[in-house]
Amino acid sequence: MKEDWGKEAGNIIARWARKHSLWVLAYGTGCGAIEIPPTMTSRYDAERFGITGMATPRQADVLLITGYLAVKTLKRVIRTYEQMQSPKYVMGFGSCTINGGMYWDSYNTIKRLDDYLPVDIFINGCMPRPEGVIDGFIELQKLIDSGQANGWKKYQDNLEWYRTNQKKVIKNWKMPDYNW
Amino acid sequence: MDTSFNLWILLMPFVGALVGLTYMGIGRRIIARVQHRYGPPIFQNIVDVLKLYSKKTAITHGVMFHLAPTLAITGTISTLMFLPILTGPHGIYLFSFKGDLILLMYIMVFGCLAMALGAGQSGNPNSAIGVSRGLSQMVGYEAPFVIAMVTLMVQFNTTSVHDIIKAQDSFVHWNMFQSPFAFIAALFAFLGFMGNKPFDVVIAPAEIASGPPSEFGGKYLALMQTNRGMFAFVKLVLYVDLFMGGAANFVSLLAKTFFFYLIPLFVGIVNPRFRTEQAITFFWKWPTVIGLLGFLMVIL
Amino acid sequence: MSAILQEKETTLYLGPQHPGITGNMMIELKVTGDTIRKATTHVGYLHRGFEKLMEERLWMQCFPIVCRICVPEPDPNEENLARAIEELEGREVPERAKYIRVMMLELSRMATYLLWMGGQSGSAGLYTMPQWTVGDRDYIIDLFEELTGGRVYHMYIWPGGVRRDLPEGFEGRVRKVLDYLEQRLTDYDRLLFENAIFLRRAQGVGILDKDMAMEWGVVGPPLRGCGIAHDVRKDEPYEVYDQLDWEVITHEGSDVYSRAMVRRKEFEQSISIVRQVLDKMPSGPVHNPGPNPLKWRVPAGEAYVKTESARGEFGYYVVSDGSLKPRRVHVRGPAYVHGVSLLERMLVGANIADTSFIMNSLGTCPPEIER
Amino acid sequence: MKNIKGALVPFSALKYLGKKPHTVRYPFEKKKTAERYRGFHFNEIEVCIGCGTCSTICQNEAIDMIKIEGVEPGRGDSGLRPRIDNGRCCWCGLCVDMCPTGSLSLTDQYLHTSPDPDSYLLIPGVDNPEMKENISFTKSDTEPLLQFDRVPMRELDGAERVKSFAEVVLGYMQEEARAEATRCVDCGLCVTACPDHMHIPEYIGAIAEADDAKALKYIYDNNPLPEMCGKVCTRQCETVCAIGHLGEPIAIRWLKRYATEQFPDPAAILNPKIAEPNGKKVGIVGGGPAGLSAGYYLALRGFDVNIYEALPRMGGMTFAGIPKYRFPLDSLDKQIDYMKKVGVKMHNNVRVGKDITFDKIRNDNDAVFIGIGFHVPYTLGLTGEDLENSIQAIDFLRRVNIGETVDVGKKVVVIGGGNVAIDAARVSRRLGAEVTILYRRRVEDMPADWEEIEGAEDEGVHIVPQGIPLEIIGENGKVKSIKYGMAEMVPDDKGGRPRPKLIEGDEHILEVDTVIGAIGQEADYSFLPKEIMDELKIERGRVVVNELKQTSIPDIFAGGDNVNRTMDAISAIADGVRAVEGISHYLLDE
Amino acid sequence: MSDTLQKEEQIKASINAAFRSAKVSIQRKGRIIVEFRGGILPAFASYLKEYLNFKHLSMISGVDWPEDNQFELVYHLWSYEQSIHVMVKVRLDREAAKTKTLTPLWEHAETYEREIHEMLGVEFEGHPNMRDFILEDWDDLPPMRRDFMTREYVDEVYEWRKGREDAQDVRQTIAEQYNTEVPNFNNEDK
Repeated sequence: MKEDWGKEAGNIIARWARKHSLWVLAYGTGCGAIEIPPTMTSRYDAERFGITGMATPRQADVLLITGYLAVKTLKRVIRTYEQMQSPKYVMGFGSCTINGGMYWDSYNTIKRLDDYLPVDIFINGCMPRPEGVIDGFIELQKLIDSGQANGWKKYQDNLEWYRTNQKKVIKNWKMPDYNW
Repeated sequence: MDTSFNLWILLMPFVGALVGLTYMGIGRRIIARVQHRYGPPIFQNIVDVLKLYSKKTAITHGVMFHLAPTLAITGTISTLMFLPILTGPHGIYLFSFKGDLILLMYIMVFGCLAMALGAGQSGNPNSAIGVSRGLSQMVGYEAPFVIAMVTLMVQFNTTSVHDIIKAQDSFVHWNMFQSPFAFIAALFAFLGFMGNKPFDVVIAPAEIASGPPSEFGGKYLALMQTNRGMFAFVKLVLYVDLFMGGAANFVSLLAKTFFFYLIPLFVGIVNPRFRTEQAITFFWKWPTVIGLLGFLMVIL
Repeated sequence: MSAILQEKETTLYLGPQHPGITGNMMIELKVTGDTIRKATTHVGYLHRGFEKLMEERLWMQCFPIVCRICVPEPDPNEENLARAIEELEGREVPERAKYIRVMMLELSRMATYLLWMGGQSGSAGLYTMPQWTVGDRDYIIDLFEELTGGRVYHMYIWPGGVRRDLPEGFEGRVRKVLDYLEQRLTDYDRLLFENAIFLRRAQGVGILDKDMAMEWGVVGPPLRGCGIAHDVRKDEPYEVYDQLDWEVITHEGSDVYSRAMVRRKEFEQSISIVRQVLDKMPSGPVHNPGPNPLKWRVPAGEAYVKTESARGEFGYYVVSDGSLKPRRVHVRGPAYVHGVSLLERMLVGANIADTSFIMNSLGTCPPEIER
Repeated sequence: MKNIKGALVPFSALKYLGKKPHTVRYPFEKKKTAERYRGFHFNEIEVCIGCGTCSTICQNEAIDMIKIEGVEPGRGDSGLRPRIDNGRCCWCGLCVDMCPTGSLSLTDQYLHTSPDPDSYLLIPGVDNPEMKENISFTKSDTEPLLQFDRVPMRELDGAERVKSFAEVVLGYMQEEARAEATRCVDCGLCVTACPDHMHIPEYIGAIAEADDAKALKYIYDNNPLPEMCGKVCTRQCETVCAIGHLGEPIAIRWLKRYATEQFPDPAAILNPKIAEPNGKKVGIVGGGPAGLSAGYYLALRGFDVNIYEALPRMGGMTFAGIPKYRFPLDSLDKQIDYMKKVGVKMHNNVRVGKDITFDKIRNDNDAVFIGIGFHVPYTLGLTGEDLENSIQAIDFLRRVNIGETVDVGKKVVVIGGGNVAIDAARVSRRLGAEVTILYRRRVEDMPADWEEIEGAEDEGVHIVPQGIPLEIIGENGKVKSIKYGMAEMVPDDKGGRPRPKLIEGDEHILEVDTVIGAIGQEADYSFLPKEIMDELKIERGRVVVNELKQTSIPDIFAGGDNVNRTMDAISAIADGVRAVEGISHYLLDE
Repeated sequence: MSDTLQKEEQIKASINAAFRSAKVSIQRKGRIIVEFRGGILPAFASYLKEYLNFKHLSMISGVDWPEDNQFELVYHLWSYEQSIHVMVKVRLDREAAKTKTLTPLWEHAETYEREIHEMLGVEFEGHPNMRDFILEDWDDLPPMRRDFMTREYVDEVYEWRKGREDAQDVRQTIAEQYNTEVPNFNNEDK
């Protein structure tokens, strides 16, 4: 009984800390990256929420997929995602991550991000405004708080399915195994 | 005495880390203000560390990689132990009676070396380059620092920090004013110590990701961040001890350390980063010359 | 210590995920110590196949997608495609629309320079500057939003003129932003352009030989930073640039610093151009309508049009076979040469610390390299 | 020195420590988006006509046209409404600029974040009715993408026209036709209004593509008299044209006319495939549009077709009722000749019931189609109507068209406001008379085409609206003058259109030579034997038929004016086409 | 008119004098199109570069003309001194597309040629470094060929999000409402 209580308290603190300290991986994968600087700098100042850019995947919590992903980038993004430490979150920016967006008929971009990576939140827009991005973060915070931002668990549980999808588009699969 | 002593031994690292991290938080707010924005909450860095502790961590790069953060934090804690934190009747001395400046100078490097070894094992070329840069730069800023320390030791004819503090019994006797050249030299070294711009060649994000810690994440990074906070506190206290005559109570300690914290912060806000060799040349030029000048004045 | 490591050659991958890289590309560096021995660029991380997509789209449908070719400054793309089509069709553009286009292009140049200032100083570790400039850039973005309805992708310049007329009181707001930026320039100067450490970092770094610059097809500020006065706006004046009073900025030195100074001074020129445009803007229609976009056939032919973007000459080669869709649209982004072969060449012998510094000074923009 | 200055000036940045940040503290404070911001879509469901232009122009294929509950398809409305896939949309606003009705717009709302990628479908106007308040980016009137102005049609000058019966409308030149066809957005809403449901977008598309032959093929697919339609059709299609909501509708009629005029011999282009004779015979009473259409397609299907026509030429009302300046004879002949080539057998000057009995036709053939039209005029019901120079428009026009010389004198009054009245008036003008039209209601209430009314005015026809004829005054058995009173419009108690009400005492007398009545016609069923009349179900002068134009007698089919109420050529053609299905079904049991 | 096109006319004359196989036309002020058929391209390019001062290679475009069974390479050259842009067009056989590299003349031609190699499948003889440029592990037709159908490829490789299947074609819906069938005359012989 007491142990449970301790665990619960720990969870609450952990969730609270996770929610207020979202470190974003500095990886501009697509054109949505152009609205990241305004979001992070003085005009919108996402740092007010403890959102900061991080240089390496090992240290980051949130992976922003800022729009379309070229197949070549997808391979690197998967690698990057797998290097991140759980719990980790993926944010899909704009139309391109949802259903192909502008590049729906492009031979070189993926259409549905959630086939390849577990996406915790999608933001509407092409591209999302800074307000939209911040709104996405706030929504993500809510999800973390309620314990629903479980994309990383989903990825572990359904790794097989994700791998099948990933290998379907990435023709030359030379990557180390995912270890968590 | 004994209970309070033991209590302080247990508490001091936490206090140090908290203070260090809070300073960083305040620093971030100040930076933000200059940058025309609001910035994060003051306790943001503490939240960050808490979060990092809560993260699952699955990185394997070898034994040294595992040990490095622990070794680093051990180094910092031992430094803290040998440092007079508060002076006067209610002073917190811990083991500082037993140690002296030379020991301090030695164990301060210990943590950095541990980090270097750990980072070296991570296999990330960014880390390797970061380590090599760090070591090079250390060679740079250690020069003026050592000169300043030697000046102080010669001046007071002691290697004990405690004695140096005692010698600065009043405001006017602070080493800041008594031996300004040594102070300036040490101050430049301090900029290097703190790794703020323009001397942040080690972590230089735009160049080598985040340098040595590139591969460290989750709990490792948490330890390292704690260490960073604590180490900042250690350095600040050391400088307060050496140049501002220590502090008799917590309020004065905080005020004085914060003053020292602001100096590299302000310099960092408005300056870009040196290249490594530029940083080394810089250290070996002005600060060293000034330090030597002070040393000469002392021995003459 | 570094002498020991000097012996060993390490391979360093800069990107695609790397904070120092502009956009999403990768440079493979062979380094010994801090010195680069060999650099190989890898691009294609942002390839969307625009040119293929345009073959599948009606002429009008190309407009929403061309602006995505270069993310930081979409307007020269719209301008180029619009002008290419106008050349093929022989369609006249109303005078007022020409002025508005110049205003758009210059505002977008300023916005890009602000972003660049942030990037250039950010890559040197001075983070106050990007916070300022990117924040101030937002005021220009606000103007764009007001004029076009979109913050980043405007879809504003299109064949026959521009999409909408200026809103009420817009001119005054543009002037206000210009005044604000002009006054901020002093701050920028003090923080960055006169900063001793910046000067030490930038002077003598990233030297681009004058002859090489000519031969390698270097354009824009890097070319003018070599003291060569070439600017598409003067060489082949389009819209109303020949009716405005401005000069081509050059700077001797061929290094990162001179390129920075060219941009810094061109920023002032742009402010002056926009002011002149506002003073001289005639009244009248802003759009010369064309056929129904669904059945719009552009006469067969080809056109090469160029625009001076913030990073240099943006060229569009448009081939029409007289059908509903373009036959071929080939885009020559200024960063194509700068960002791939020239960068590879310039990085050899440089310090790792200067990689992204040099890259920024060349204005590399991966999305337009691979389109 | 410079170095030291350079090391110190940057510290001036610290002055910002004391300044208020310019951060927009979203979400605690919100910056208003621009007035033209391009956010989520909003669609005025009532105004939208479901033309799908937004869906066509969208380069992202983000817009689907879907069926929506509560929106019924109808005339000029496909019943579909756009749904936006926000997983595709790029908010370029092309759909807004292309929307022909202006119902689609963008709002200043843009926030939607959700972990569920399937939640990004939006039916504007249905899912977000509250956003009506937030509309920001709307269609521009001054910088249109669509072309709202019609390519003007060249016409003879009014003064020139009255000198002869030469055709007034000159037809499009090739470039003009291409330009006009280019305006079309291919929505197909016109098809909903066309009684015959012709393939309008397809043939306009073919004209725009400079493939007139293909256009002709589309046209002849379900209309064998396109040249006639191209000249005299009532063009209901144009009333619902998507472009017509904010501009001038596409000149569908003129384009059809253009396509048919390009080829002197349609047979050469169409190469009609005539099926092997199937041994069944069909007799057709009345050689009007309905009969001809039925005959043409029946012949193509291998039926043996005989058409019996009382007048010397085929064409029915289009021959007898429509003046030649609108529909020249050679144009009619071209089409009749083509039909003959296909194998339709035509018998002119045969009045059924007089020259041949209906029973004989019925016995000789496996099925009979009745398309006799309305050739018997309504009487005016005025005193003096039976005077010598008081004539009926429909008789007058027929006589002129057949080639008789008719003397209408110097002054003519036409009573009525329909196309027949205008025709009679304009023909009278051409015969040299001064013409006045008396119409009970206002000009805008006239059922005639506005182009016809305008044309009449151009030619110097005087229109007296709200004028109710009261009495025709005669002298020596001839018309001398007409007395009429002015009326005022009063609202209808039953909610219908306003009625004219005579103003007491406001009476006028007009000296005239001839009075032409043109207030409507009816059918003449006297040729039918009594037992058939008894069996045949007729309501209000019209034969009752089913979907496939079959009457209450299974082997008798009917179409044209004597069946439908729209009373125009295209409806008659549609009836003919439908009847072909019915007859095939009935005879071949397909 | 002749006055303003003087420079262009001069260049036209010089090219005509030196290379018979080059068909020169002046498109407008500052634009010259040279159709270069046969002969050695590097020699011609070098002539333009060294003698006529077209120092700046702006870009190389590749256009696919499957109806002629040819690829067209367009070399865009620019002369700073004269402000004239020359487009040199070379046609290659589509089946065995091969030409000489221009990297000895302009080093940065390397990337353009790499791109054309990748996007159209043209071979450049003597190119020093023909590695992948933009695409990675691409095994289909070179994408910029007209016969590579990107929409078909996408349908095959990627999947669409469900939920949009109820979309209707407006024209088709209207046709069905009135039980009519829209014939297709598109593929009939004219």
